[in-house]
Amino acid sequence: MAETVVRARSPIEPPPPVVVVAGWEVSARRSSAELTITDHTPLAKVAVKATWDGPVAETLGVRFGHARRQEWPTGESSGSVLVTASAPGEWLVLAPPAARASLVTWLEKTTENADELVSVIDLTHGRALMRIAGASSADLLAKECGLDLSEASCPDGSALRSAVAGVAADLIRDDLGGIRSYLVHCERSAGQYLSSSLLDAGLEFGVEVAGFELPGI
Amino acid sequence: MGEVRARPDPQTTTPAEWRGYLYLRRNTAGWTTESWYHRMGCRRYLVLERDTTTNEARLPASPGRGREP
Amino acid sequence: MSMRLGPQPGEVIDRRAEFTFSWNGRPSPAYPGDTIASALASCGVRVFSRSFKYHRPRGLLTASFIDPGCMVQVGDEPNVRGAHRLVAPGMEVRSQDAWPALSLDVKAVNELARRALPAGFYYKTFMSPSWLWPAYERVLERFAHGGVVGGVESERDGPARYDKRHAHPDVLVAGGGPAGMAAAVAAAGAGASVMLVEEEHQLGGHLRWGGKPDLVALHELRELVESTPGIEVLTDSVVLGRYDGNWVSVLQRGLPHVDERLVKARAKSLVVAAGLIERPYVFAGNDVPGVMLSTAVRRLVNLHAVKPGHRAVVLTSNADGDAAAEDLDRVGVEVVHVEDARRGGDVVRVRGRGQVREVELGDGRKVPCDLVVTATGWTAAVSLLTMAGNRPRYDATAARFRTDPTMLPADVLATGGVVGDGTCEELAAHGAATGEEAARRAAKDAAVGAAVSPLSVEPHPEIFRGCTHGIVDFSEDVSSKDLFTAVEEGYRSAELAKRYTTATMGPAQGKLETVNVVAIVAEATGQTIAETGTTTWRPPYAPVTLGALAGRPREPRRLSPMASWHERHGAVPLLASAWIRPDHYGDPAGEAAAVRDGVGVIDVTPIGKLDLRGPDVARLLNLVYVNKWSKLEVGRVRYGVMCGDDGVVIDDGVTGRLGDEHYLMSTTSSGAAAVWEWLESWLQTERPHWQVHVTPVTTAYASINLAGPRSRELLQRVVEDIDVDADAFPYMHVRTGRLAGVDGCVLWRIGFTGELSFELHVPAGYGLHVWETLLERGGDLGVRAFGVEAQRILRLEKGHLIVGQDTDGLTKAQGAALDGLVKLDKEDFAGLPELVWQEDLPDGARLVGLRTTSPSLVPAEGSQLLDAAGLICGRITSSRLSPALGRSVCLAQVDLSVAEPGRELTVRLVDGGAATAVVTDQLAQVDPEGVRLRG
Amino acid sequence: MAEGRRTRQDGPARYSGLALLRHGITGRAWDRVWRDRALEPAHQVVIIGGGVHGLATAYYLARNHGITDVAVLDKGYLGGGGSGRNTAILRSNYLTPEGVRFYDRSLELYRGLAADLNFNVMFSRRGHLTLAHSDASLRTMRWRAEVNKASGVDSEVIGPREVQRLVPEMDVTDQARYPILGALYHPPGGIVRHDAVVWGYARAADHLGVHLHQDTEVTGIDVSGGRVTGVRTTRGNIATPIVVNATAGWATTVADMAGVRLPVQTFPLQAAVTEPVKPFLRTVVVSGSLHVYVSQTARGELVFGASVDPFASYSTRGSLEFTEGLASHVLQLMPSLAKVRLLRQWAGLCDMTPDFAPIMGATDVSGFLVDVGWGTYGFKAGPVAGEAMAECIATRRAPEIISSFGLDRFAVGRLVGEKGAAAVGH
Repeated sequence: MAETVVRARSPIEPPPPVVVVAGWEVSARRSSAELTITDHTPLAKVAVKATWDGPVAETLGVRFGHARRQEWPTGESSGSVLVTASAPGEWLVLAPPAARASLVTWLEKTTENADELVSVIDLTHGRALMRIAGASSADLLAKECGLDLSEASCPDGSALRSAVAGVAADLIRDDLGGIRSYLVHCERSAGQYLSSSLLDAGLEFGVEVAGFELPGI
Repeated sequence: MGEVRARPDPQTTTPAEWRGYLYLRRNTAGWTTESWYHRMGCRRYLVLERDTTTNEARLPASPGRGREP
Repeated sequence: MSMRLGPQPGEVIDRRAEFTFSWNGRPSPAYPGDTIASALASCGVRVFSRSFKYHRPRGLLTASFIDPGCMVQVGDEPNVRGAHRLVAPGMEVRSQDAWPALSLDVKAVNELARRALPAGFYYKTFMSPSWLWPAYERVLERFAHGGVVGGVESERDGPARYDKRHAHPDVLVAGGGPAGMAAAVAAAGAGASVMLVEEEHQLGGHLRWGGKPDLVALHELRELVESTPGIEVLTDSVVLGRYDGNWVSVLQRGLPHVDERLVKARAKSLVVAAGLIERPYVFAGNDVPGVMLSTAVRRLVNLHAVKPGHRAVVLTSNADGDAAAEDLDRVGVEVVHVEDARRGGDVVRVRGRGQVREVELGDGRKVPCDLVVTATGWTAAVSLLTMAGNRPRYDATAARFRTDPTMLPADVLATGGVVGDGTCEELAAHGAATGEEAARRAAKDAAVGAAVSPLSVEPHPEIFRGCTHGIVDFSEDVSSKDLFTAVEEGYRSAELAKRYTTATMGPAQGKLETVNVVAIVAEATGQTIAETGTTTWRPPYAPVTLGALAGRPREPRRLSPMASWHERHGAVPLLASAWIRPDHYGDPAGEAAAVRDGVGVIDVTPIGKLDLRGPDVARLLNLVYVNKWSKLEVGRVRYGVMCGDDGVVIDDGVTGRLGDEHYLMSTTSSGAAAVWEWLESWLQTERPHWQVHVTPVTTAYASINLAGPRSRELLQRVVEDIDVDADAFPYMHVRTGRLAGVDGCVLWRIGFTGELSFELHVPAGYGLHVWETLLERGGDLGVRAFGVEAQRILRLEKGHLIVGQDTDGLTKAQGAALDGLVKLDKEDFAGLPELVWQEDLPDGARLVGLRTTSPSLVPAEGSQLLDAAGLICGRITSSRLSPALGRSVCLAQVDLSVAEPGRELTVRLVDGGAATAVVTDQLAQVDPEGVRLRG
Repeated sequence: MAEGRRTRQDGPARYSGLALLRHGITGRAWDRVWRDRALEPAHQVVIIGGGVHGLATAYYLARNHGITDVAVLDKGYLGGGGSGRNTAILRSNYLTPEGVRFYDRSLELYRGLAADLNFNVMFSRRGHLTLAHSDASLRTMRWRAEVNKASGVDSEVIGPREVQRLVPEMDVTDQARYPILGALYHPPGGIVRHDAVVWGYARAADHLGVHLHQDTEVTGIDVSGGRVTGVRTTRGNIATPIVVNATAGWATTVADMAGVRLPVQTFPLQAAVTEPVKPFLRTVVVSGSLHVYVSQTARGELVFGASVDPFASYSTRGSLEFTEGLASHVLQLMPSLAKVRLLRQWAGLCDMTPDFAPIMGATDVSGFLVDVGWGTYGFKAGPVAGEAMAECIATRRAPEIISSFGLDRFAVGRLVGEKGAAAVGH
């Protein structure tokens, strides 16, 4: 049968102009604003579940409350992998969109011999993911989230879970080139709401939308 | 989730015992042991001690999940 | 005539930029820095409002935020504090509560009937004839004291007026007086992050209206605050409350982006430096315009360069009273007499209506004047401390309630006037020591408890009421006579007397009145003030707008990947918990018919989905469902019902087995979250040794139900690697594969609608693609999108129940007609014992099908059913007109006694009429044998 | 009513407009509203809890059954508990026939209370609106309305336009996040001055010979051979064969003293009041899905309440979350109130039962009666509960009107159907 071009769509409406990147409709906007929000939903997101202190935790090497960026392990894809642990016994691993399948395989392989129950679940389509970047990103989040985001209690590489604008969300401090930045993700259906809320909260800081660019992580 | 209480064995329980488990609470005014679900956070059931007159909370002497030993 | 003075050393007005605003329509001049009240006072205005009950003229009393005399309406904003709000060019200010005008108020006739209208008079009259009471009510309502609320137009679309933010300071200092400023500087110096909050427009507290030395100290302290890093200063902001966990709410005003912002601060240490509030003196005529507190006079003169009057008499019992007299004298107000309470001096009464005409002194002398200043003592602003559980004690030496800092919780400290007295240096020193200690505690420093040496206490005469009766609560118009009467009548505790007279219930919330009330109740009962005690101060410390508390609207909405399509195609939205779903696309009956005759697609994404993995999943399913799961093979799906341990039905859905240890469970859309927590609670607390991973994947998939006799035909056009023939993919089976070019899809063959149907779970990002593909490829089959309403019709024709609609909070499995499903021989499952016992119960309600005798009649859902005796014996839970049958179909909950098929019942119609209906043999009215969905 | 009139004649001076004038002119003092008494060593009946329930029980015992050897004990001041902390909303549009009949009797008594007690409790018939924001809640409203009508109670489901006619400030537009699809309208509903109800009952009971004791905390209940023999208090002991537990949030702590366990949990119910603004809201407005109810007093204050706190507690400090949620929900309904200022927040303790229905009458301990489990509905039920408890004590059997509210229903698993549609309703 005639193959139609299959396009994936984020729950967050991309502001025009819209282009397709790695099979996802994303906004082509670029912004030089001090504070930006970018829809990173196209990233591959794979969850791993196991005991919080078992062999899998050992293998992934990331403790609850932390996130660690590492080079793409199998070398078959560009960009890096971000392993996050926002809750005990739960990891979410982020990688460039194209790496989705190989990421699942890699995670299944690296954990298959652990003698404990391990689940590797592809949640790429189950989460809405945003990146807030800019010096005032913590101030923006402070309007919607009760966590203490100070350097002392939430340094780069922290992974937390809390209510953001009233929805359960994971929060990962992931600075880019010395610029304060956070990844925020929630279950997909609330993505549009969360993104609008954050943009609304960011008005006073002059926040702007920037489109997704590869590799994205 | 409220006061930690034991679920009787459904095979041997009596109506009185079972409905006691369903409906009766100590409703202590003071320190009491409770099970809490961390909905917006780690999504785990935690056992906490709380003074119901002040809402001051603390971890029990033997912390743990549920009534796990 | 202008009462504006020449430049004053500490003035806060900018004389270079005069502008005008309007007062009751009259243009009036003002300077930047003026409050509404100071600007009006500078124009000679003395009457700002009328009192609540007797509509007596009222002027300035405290010239501060809590001044009960000048609550005004500014534009559409009611109850604005005229002595705090800075006046702005063009501002439209009106007086409240006066009718027809401030100068002439007809309600003032109450003054004449005053003696017959004591506190609580309304409890004693208007009782008969009872039919007249509503008329009296209207009259009482006319006296409601306050401004008017803005128009009915929604502000939702307007610009953001309010918002919120969180803060996590190590130390939060409430109060920017000398002690507070010093505490902030010291805490920051010790490395703490500090938030310093001051209610007024500048830091400094009472230093601002003090003399030369005070002003010098003021500037030094401000310098320090500005030059010390790590202090965030919030002026024109007020700490509203202290809550469990040291959450401190702060209202911040005067911001560029919003009118008001609620700052929710979690302070590691809270330092309360809220200072002192001057207390009015109770005597006859103490509410006549021109009677002011010493601090009011000093604010007017020194901050706003306004002359409070021409001829003054000052009643003083402390240094501030003396200073007020000196200030007045310095700026050319004739101080005709200073009455010293410390030497037994007293004021008996003030005469005059619109303004003070004459004052009668303790020795009987009558002195003409237009200004009477009182300085009779202080009330410590201990609200925040009482909110932290502290009980301030009455200290007769200081003639005020004070807090003993050593009695406070570790994360709350106090300094300044709430603790004691002292020179500016002493206050600053105590503040600094307290600030350092606060920083140490915030840092969990080992050396905690380095005791702060206490502040001394200056002896102060205990003066509350003179030898005459006067107003105690100025906002509520309650006099000391009223309190005496209340006590005599038997309302003998401070609490009862307050409730009976409504003293302290007004906008000042007792900050001005409470101590006088307690003192006067003590006097009336013959108890000491300490015995009479004080009351708990409830939050908020200062009134706060609903807008600020609400902040920006934040109401999560959940949307399916196809939401945009529904919107484009005219779907009528249906709010189901947080989800916005298509109720229908204009023609629910037609949509239902399309499904019965051809094929339709419905977006069922909100259906809860849980990914279950692990060796013990089957045991878990056996435990939470009433039916058996141990024998479910890979590739099969099964319908299940969940009960609570009380046997009440809580949820239902189908669960499919995708692999040996991999299942996909579906739940009702509204129950998704609860079921997830229900499973977790069993796994974490009751069966912790079981190995199961539960992962919610509700929105990882877009769920599309493809239903109708031609659904298979349409499906065949989009599947690629799945054989969907009847025998290859039978009813109640599951398959996974590739749909319209999308991998990883899960297909269930189930039939909620009663038709041949397939539930397609598609990776959400591709949901819209697959949805549009189906509609495009099925054009020639007449495929049609149908909404929730059509689905309701279809499932009702088929007799499929909806948990929560056809069941209620007491419906056990048998009551939902699920007896066949329940397997009482399982050794355990949630609700087992109750369901076993239910078997032997002769009564209870039961779900039945109902056929109305008149086919076209569709009784409203909720209609009551009556038995032969005319008693309620049930209700209709679901009812629709069935397009397939051309008649109404109903489900009902009825008493077991009338549940047998063929039983005729009376339906009580909404309009009060009656109809008859008969209990049907089974719930399903269309295709009871299930031929269509198995086709 | 006849004997009521008689007893008042030999009581002290009646309240009336004329009396006010007379006292105003002569300056003569009013009679004490109730008397302070010495604690007697024995009473025929001891009622624990000096709130509207305890006082009403005492009043009806004396007035309807001539039993005046009654003491009412309160650990604080009269009406200092739930009676002085509730939002004083009255209605009878319940879900079950037994609930409707019960609360309708209460409303009837409230309507006549001012005349009956010669104390103006300021009952104000406002009409009561329960808003429906979803078709599910609209269905429940219909269900309630139909049960009400079948029981002869004035109650009807109305549409958004009628809602706006009753409350012009209401946002009935469909872009509202919580669109108003309709409402259950209950014209007889209204508000009353809660303190006045307490004081009126106290005054009338006192005049009929009942002893009222404030600041008298019960420290123990004597039980021997399965029978109550007396109570111990901080001011001395009282021998008595009958003890009534009417202590709301403290119900279980008092019941424990008698060795009786109750299916009751104590939850705080928070409320708040705004500064007065000119009257604009005649109707009582309730939104179940938004967990908020609003009314405006004759003084112009807006009184707000919510559903109980999410977890059991005896703390009445109140929370910030409550005021935030309350404000945002009120503004969802009436956006034009954004500039109205919240003045005071407080909390009361509610004795919640598993089925949202009260527990009234006998217990396993003979002579120990309970009038508890009132949850958020206690104030509405004060008069009828007092009347029924009085009859229960006098006739030694539960009157028909409370027959379904017995403690034994939990052991046999026959809960009351108010739980049927467990939506908040005030």
